[in-house]
Amino acid sequence: MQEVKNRALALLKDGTVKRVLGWRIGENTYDPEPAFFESEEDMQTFVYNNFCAANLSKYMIEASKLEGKTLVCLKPCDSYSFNQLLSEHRVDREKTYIIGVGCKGKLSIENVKRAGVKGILSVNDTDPLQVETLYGNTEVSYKAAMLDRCHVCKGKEHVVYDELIGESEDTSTADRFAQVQMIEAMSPAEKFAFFQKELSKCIRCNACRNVCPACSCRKCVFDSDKFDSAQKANVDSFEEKMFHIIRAFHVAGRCTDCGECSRVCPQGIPLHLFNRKFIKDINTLYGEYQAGADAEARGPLTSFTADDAEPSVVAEGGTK
Amino acid sequence: MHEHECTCHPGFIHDTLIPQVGVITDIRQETPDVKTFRIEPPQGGKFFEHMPGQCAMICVPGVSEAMFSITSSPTNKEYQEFSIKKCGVLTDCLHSLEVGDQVTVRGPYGNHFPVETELKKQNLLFIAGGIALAPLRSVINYVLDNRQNYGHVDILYGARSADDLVQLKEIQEVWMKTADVNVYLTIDRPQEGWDGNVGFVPTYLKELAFDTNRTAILCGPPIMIKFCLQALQEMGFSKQQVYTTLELRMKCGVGKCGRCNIGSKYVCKDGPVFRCDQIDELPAEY
Amino acid sequence: MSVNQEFRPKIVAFCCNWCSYAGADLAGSSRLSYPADVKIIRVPCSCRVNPMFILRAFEKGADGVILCGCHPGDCHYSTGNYYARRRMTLLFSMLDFMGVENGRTRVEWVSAAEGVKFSTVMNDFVEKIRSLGENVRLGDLRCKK
Amino acid sequence: MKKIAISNLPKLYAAIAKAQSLILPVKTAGKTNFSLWTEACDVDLQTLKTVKSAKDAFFPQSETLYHCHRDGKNITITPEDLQSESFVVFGIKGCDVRGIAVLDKVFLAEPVDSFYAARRCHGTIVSLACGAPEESCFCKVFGIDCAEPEGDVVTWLTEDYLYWKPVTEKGEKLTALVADLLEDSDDAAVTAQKEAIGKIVEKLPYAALSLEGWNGEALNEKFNSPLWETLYKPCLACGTCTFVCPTCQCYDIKDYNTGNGVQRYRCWDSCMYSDFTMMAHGNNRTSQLQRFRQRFMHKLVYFPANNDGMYSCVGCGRCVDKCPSHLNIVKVIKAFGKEGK
Repeated sequence: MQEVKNRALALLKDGTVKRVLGWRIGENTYDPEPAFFESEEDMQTFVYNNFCAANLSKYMIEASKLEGKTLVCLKPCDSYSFNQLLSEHRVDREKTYIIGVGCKGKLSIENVKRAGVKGILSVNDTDPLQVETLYGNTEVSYKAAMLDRCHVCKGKEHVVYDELIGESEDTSTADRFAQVQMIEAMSPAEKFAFFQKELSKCIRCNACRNVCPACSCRKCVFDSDKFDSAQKANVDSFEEKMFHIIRAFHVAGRCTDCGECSRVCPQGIPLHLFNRKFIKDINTLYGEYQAGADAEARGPLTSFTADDAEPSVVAEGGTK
Repeated sequence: MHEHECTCHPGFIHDTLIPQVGVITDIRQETPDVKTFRIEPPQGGKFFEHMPGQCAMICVPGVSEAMFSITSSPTNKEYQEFSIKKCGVLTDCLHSLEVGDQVTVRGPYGNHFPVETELKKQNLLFIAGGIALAPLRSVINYVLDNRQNYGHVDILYGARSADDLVQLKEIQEVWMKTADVNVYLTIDRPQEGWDGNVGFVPTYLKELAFDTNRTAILCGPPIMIKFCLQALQEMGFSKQQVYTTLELRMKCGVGKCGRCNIGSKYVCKDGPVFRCDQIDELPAEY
Repeated sequence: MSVNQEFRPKIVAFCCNWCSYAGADLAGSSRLSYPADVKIIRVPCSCRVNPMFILRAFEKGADGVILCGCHPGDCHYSTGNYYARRRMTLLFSMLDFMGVENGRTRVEWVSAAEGVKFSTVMNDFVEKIRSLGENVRLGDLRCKK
Repeated sequence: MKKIAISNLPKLYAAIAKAQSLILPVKTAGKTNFSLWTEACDVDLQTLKTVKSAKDAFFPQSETLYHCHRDGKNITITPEDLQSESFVVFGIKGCDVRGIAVLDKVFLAEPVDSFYAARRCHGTIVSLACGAPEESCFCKVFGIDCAEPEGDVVTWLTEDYLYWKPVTEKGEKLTALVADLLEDSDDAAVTAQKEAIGKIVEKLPYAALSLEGWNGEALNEKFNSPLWETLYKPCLACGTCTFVCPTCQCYDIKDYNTGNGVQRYRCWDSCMYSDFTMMAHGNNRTSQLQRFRQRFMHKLVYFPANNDGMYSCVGCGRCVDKCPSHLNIVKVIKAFGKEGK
C-alpha cells in the first residue's frame, strides 16, 4: 500500500513524527520485518503489504520511552491491543501517531506451505496468490493463505487512531468459539489426550510470551529464580501445561484475542484456545467483554459482583 | 569413584560436570561479610591438585552453583580453602552453613597465573582490593613457599575499612615477616585505630612509585582494575607486564555451555587469568 | 472400591487467616476430626492464592487442592474473596477444559465459627479425592520417583 | 547399493526397532519432529525439515546429569547412567549431519562431555538425501551436499524405493542387521536423483550467499559495526531460532527439587534470553543488541576462530522459516555484504 508509505513519509518529513514504526522489505514479499525508520532515505525500504501480519502494538512500549512521537501502523485488531496497553499505562498516547490501516485479512506464508506449496521463490499478495516455486508455478486462494485468526475476525473497526488509510473487508467466516466448544464437548480423557499431544510439542522457546502485547511484565514469573521453574527446558509432561495455563491466565481479561501467540508458535500449537476459553468463560459468567474495546473499562478480573457464580459452577457444567 | 562407565569409552568414569561431595571442616570469619571455608572430601585431603589462580565450582544442592577461586596455595598439601563474600543467593546460603555441613565441589577450572614460566625470577607486585585477595592469596603463598624462584615481592592491598581486610592475620604474621617482602595496606576512609595509609588503591599505588622492573598482578573490582591499570601505565609499565583476572557468569566451567565468552575466549577455560594486552584484543563486552 | 482403600491422598488446603484458619482451629479445639492427609497452608486472604499456587501444589504431588476463605461479604479486607472467586472459577474451568477431573479442586467458604463445617468439608473432600484416585494428570513425573 | 520398496519401510523400521531404539521423523499434531518409533506413530519422510533438528538425539533439550540426595548432613551423588545401548537415527538430512559434526567440535574437545560422547558412540546415523530442497536452504554455502549427505548409512528416497548405501563400519553393521529386507540395486535411480537435486540447488535463492569477510580475524571489526543497531530491533528475544538450530549448543545447568532430593539437569539455553549471562554482580550483556550480536558472532566469527574456520551454521534455514519477526542469519550476512565489509 503505497498510500501508507507516502503518508508516513510526509509526516516524518514535516516533523509531526520523529520515527515511523512499520515494516522493512524482506528478502521476499512474505518476510517483511517490523522496523523503525527515522529518515527519508531509510524509508525507501519501507513496505506495507498483506504479509505485514505482526501486531506492532507491543513495540510501542519501548517506543514510548523514546523521545518524540512515533508513527505506528495498526490494523483494526492491533488497535485493540494498543488500547489495552493504553489502559494499563504501558504506552503513551501523546507520543503516538496512529495510522489505522484497513485490513482485508492478513496472509501467512506458513499457510501457503500448509496448502502443499514447496520451494517458494516469489509470491504476490493478491487474490489468488500467484506463487512461483522451484517446482513450477501455482495458485493459492487468498482465503486459504489467510492467517487462521482472520477467519474469526472480531471486527474491522479501529478503536483508536489518528487517521485511517485503506478499505477493510469482513473476513470472518467461522464462529470464534467453535473450536473451544468442540473441545468442551469431549470427554475428560479426550481433552487430556488432545492437550497432551499438542503441548508435548512445546519447546519452551517463549515466543508466545514474548510476542504477546498483553504479556508486558518486566520480568516474567517463569524467569524467576525463586522457584525451580524449567523456564526453557521441555522437561516433562507437566510444566508445559502450567506454563500455558498461567500464560493465558495472566492475560485473562486483558487478552484481546489478537492471535499472535498461535501465529508465532514454531510448533503450531493452537495456543489461542487457552485464551479463547477464558474469554468465553468471562463472557458467559460475567457478561460480554472485549478487552481493548474501551481504554477506560474495568477488566473482568479486577472487578466483581456480589452474586457472581461460585467456582462449583464448573462441576455443574455452567462453563460449557 | 563414580561407577559411571560407558562400555566403549572406559576412560569416562567421571564426567567433569559431576561433582564430588565436600565437607566443610573449618570456617573463619575474615570480615563482617567474608568467610574462609576449608572444604575437604569426606575421606580428607584435597579434591584435586590445582595451580594458583584456578577456580572450582561450589554448589549447595537445590540452591545454586558458582565458580570460586581457590584461595589456598597448591603448596598447601593438606586441604583447600575458599574465601567467599556474602553477596548473592548462593553465598548467603554458604555463609549460613556450619562446620560439618556438606556441599559439592568440581574443578579445577580455568588457566592459572604463569608462576612456573613468565613470572619466574621476576620481581612481583601484587595489587588487590577487597575480596580480590582471594585469588591472589594462592599465588602469593605459592611464591613465598618457593621463595628462591622469585625476586623481590611487593604486596599492595586495600579495602573499604580495616575490618574489611581479608586474611589480615596471615598478612601480619606471615607475609610481613618474610624476608624481601613488603606489604602495603590501605583503607578507603580514616578509621579509629588505623595508623596505616588511607586512600584508594590506585592513588596509593601512584604514591608508592614503584619502578618498572617488575611484573604486576592486579585483581579487584572492575573500577579499581581500570584506575590501577592507568596508574601503572603512567608509571611506565607496559601492558605485557600486567596480569589480571576476569569474571563472568559461568555454568559448565569447561568452555562448552557458551555464556562466559568475551569474543572467542571463554573466561572459564581460557581465563580467568589474562595478560592486559590480551584483554585489549577482546571486544568490549565484559 | 478395594483399590482405593489403601490410597492416602495428599491434600493441600489453602486457608485464609481470618476465617477458615480460625475455623480449622475451632474444629481442632472442638475435637472434631478431619483426615491427617489434609495439609493446611495459611494465607493472609483467599485472594492471596494465585493460580500458580494451585498448579504448583499439583506439580509437587498433591492429589487435591482446596481453597477456603471467608464467606462472600465477610472478607477481612472487604472484597478479597470476590476476586478469588472469579479467579478460581476461571482456573477450575480451564483445568476442566484440559481434561483434569474437576473434583480435584474446590473452593469452600468457612467462617471462624464453622468448625463443624470445616471438618465436614475436609472429610467430604478427602473422600472425593479418594474416589478419584491418585492425581496422574497434573503432577510432575520427577516428583513421583 | 541396496534398496527397499517404500511399502516395506514399516518392516524395516520394525526390524531395526526390534534390536535397537529407532529415532526418526514422526508427525504429531501436524508437526514433524524426530521422535522414538512406535508401531502406532506416523512416520513422515516427506516433510523436508523437521521443526527441531536431529540434535536432540545426541544432545537432548533436557537431560539429567545426576541426582543428589541429602540424609541429614550427608549428601550422596548418583550420576545418571550414560547411554549404553545402541540406537539408530534415521532420516537425518545433510545439514543436520553436519550440525552433529559441529557439536562434536564442542563436546568431544577436551574435557570430553561423556554424556554426549556415549550417545555418539552408540548412535548410528542413517542420513537421507534431500529430494526436494526448499527456498530457505543454503547448505551449499557451507560445502554440504544435500544430494549425498554424510552419515553411517546414506539413503535416497524415490517414488518407489528407498536406496540404501552403507558408508562406515557402523553402517555396515546396521545393514547386516536388516540385510534380509534389502535387495541389491544399481546406482541409476540415485544418480538421476542426485543430478536433479543438483539442478535445484543451483536455483535456490540463497545459493550464492557470500561468506566473505566472516572469519575469526574479523572479530573486532564485525563486533563494532553500527549495523547491529538496526538489525536487532525486531527481535522478540524468544528462543525459537536457538531451539530449532542444529548447531546451537549453549546450555544451562539447573536444579529441580523433587521433594526427595535434587535432580540436576542440563537444558538448552539461548543467548537471546535476558538472563543468559546474569550473575550476582550484574550482567555483561544488558541489551538485546548485545545478545542478538552474540548469536551471530558466535556462529560466524568466534566459532571459526576456535575451530579452524569451521562455521557454526549449516544453512538448514530453520531460523529463516521460523523467526516470528522474519529475522535470520541470511539477512544478517547480506546486510554486512551490502556494506562491503
